[in-house]
Amino acid sequence: MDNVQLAATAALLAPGTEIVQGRQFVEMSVAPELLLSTASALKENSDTRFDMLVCVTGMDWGKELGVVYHLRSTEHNHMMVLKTKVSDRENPEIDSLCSVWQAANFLEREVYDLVGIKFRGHPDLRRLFLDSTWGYPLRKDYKDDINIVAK
Amino acid sequence: MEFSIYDLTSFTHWIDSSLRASMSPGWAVAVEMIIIGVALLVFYALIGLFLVYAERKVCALMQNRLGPNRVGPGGIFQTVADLVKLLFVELVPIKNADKILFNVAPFIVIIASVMAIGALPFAKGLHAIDLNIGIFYLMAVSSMGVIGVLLAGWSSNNKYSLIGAMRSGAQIVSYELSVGLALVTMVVLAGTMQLSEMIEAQRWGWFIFKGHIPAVTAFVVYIVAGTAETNRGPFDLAEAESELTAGYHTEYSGIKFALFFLAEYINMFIVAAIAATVFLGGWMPLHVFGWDGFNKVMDFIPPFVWFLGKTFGVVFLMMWLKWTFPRLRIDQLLTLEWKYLLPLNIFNLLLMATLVLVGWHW
Amino acid sequence: MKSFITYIKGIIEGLISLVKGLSVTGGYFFKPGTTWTQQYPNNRKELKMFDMFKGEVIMPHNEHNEHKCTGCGICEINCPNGSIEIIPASIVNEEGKKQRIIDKHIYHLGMCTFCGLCVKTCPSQALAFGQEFEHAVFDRSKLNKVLNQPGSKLMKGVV
Amino acid sequence: MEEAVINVPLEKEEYIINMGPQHPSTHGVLRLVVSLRGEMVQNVEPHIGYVHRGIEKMCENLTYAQIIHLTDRMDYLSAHINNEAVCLAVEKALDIEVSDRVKYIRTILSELTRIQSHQLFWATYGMDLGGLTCFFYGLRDREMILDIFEETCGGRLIVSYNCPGGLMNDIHPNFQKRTKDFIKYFRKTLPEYDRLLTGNVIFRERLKDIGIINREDAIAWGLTGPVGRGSGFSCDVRKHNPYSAYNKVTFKEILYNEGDSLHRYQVRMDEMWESMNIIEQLIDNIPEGPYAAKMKPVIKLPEGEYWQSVETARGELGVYIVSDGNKYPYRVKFRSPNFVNLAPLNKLAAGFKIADLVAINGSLDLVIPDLDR
Repeated sequence: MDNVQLAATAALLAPGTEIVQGRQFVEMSVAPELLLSTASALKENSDTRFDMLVCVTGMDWGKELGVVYHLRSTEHNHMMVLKTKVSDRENPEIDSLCSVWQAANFLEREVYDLVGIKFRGHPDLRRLFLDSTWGYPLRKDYKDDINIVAK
Repeated sequence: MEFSIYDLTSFTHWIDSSLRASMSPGWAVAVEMIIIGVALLVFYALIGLFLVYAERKVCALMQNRLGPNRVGPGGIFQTVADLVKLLFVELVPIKNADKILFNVAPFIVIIASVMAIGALPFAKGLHAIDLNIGIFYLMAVSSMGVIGVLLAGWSSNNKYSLIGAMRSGAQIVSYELSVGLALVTMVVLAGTMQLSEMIEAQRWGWFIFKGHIPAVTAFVVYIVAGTAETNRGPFDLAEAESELTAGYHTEYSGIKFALFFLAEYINMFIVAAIAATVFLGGWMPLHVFGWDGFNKVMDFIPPFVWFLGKTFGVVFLMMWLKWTFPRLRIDQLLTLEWKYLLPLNIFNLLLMATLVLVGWHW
Repeated sequence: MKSFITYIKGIIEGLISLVKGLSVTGGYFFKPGTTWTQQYPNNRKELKMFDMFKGEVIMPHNEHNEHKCTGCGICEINCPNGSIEIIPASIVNEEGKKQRIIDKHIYHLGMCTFCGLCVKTCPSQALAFGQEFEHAVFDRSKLNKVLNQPGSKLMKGVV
Repeated sequence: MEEAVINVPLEKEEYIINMGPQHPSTHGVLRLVVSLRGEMVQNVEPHIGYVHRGIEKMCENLTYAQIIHLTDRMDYLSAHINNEAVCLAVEKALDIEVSDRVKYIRTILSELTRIQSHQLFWATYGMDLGGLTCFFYGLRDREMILDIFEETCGGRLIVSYNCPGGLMNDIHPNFQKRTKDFIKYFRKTLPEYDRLLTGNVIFRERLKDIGIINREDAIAWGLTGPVGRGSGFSCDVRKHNPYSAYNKVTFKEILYNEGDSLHRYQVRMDEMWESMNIIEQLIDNIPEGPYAAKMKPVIKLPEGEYWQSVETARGELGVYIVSDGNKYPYRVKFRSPNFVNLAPLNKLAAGFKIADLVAINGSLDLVIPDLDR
């Protein structure tokens, strides 16, 4: 299935989402409350069958925080990108996808650790690399005068 | 007596009689015991140092390395240097350790091995004590070391040590059985437990040749079980480096660690020496019935050299096994003993008894 | 009966596999001259690194004590760790024009990760990699090196 | 506010031991908090972050050419392949086609990297299981590949040989001869590895049916590389999304369906043969051409998002670059294979013994700096 067909199928699966084409992969922006249902729909549907979660990236878009999911279908060998954004920087919360893909467990913990997005329903949400008093270093407003020398 | 030139009996008798002539019998025995004790301790230390060096050289050559080569020619003083270093290393005190047992444990291990080495026949006449239950005594004493290992593991207040010690306990209790049965097989063949008589019985053919298949089987079983009893690879579960860091001696440092280390090598020596005595004729040279010239030449080599040569041959075999095989898991270790070695051993004992009864053993 | 045969077969195959393993280690033990050990401090004289080996960054000087560094600072910009520092100076050259040269080209070996970007991007090929690899010193400040030799000048013809 | 060390509460008769961060079998600074009952592992919790250097954050302050030398320091046993991943992503973003020469050299070096990584795996895995001699045989043969790297790239472990648009310099004239010599030698030596360890009855019994994960679980956990392929999950990026010169060579993707430690090990042993096949197909046909494309001194990626995955020795490395058009990337994310492969450790090891935990952990072949980044 090429990207155009994939975009059409995905649009049918998750109405009300914004789909961007013409990039490397089909990109789909989902509201945080629709994330879990969209993800499981993408996994269950036999045309898309995204059974592998390749990567979870925490993003800081300035005003908003976001998470980017790279999905792959091992059956059809295609990939797509799922994006979600929250505007609450103080206490951002997104549904955890651990129930859909087990791989999300560690990947979401990493995002929580470095970007500070909390995942609702995550079985074991603890800091992974840093200790609990540390800030969230991958946010753009993170300040560290000692270790980061800006050029 | 064809090898009277090397018979040390008259020499030891001469020391005995001259001592008795110059002092009261009680003092004479005391002086003799001190002489024997000192001689054994010196031998013990030298053998320990040499075996550590030998092991390092052997494994190095197997691994395409050179091994120790800096201290002295060919690195022969490397272990001496290591010993000196270990003497100066700080003895780290362990918090919440059982102080008394922690300090006693290495000595128990050492004492067990010294007691065993005392009863070994090194050459004709060079035999500290010739018990009429020599084999039985050796087996009893050499398994005492495990108490030290268990105490060390328990008193260190370290979970790795405890796991190591418990493994070691399970392992030695099981393998003691195989060692015992393998030796009993040979006792059946020899008809005696006294070491000197056993060696004398091997004058015209070592037991491993005389005993046909059962003796060879017993030898193989003995080597496997003996390796396991000394906690050496591939049965080194008690100190399994990659799992338990260093097992029961994780918390030991300095000379206390050195004692454990030394005891391990001496135990290997003892196991090999027993194997050499019981299966390969001890200090008895290789004789073939009827080949008088050949026997004369063999007799020309001193019995002490024969004994050490055979022992180091077996030691080399054990090193070879260690540096080739990966380690077993604890359940596999016990399976090997209870499901394979023990039935084999009992069957083997039966076979040997039949052979002896039928009279095929000469 | 069948299980007994497989049991025996398993034992024999296992023993054969063990003997195979012993033959490998034993083979090396009894075959002399298979050691691969390098006697490092003793073979210092014969030990030669490959030409490409990235030991440290050096600035080659010719026999007249001249180097090619113009002090443009591209290496300093390209260095990801800030291990190059250039202190420029200006002189008046023979034509009477002001010219930028280097006073000191400071190289912090302790911070260098040997990525090779300075050597690659230098427009006048003034920098190169040296093969020296014994960098251990007792004082960290000794790792800060000045690459241009004292009294050195810019090579003629280098712009 | 200290967070709990383990997630699952301890039951009666259970106790915790800390494996690591300094432990012989964790190959680095991985800390495993293991709940045990006797020798049986009840629960394993990996604690990581002891070599977290914040590479993703550092990348936000570096240009694309400078990022590459940081990727060496992630999975240092696949240093060249990591470099290649970033370069491929940048080249894809800039729409640059590198010459065939570059592609061939990159592929050969990638496969050499894979072989040396698997050699080190073999060496350390033998050591994990108590067979110490393997370590020296493995390192002895790995030395030859490191010499090839040193002669051509200048570095032995940390090669830094790629740059956006090509290579830092051309290959050394000796490169082809040395590589061919190595392959000739290694084809003779690899069966020795099998005689010493693979066929050994103790070794096979130690690993058989230990740490089983089936294909569905492997996909759900996202396991890639030899770990995934040992479970029958066809996940070779070289096969499915070929990059560099992988579409010009024929090779077999090694797949086993058992999914236990023994077959994860077996995949790596077979992959060494396949890597040698790949190198042999390419080494004599390296075409002439420039070793690097002309690049602007300051590389600016057009605004957008770029993903590139490559197959390192441990699995799929994904590079995700978000650019806002500046010379520095807005965000760089590395999907490191080790990090994902570590996650199911509890699932794999629970119910086995401590010795099996070491065997399972070894069969995942983790490189901790890659996991921590």
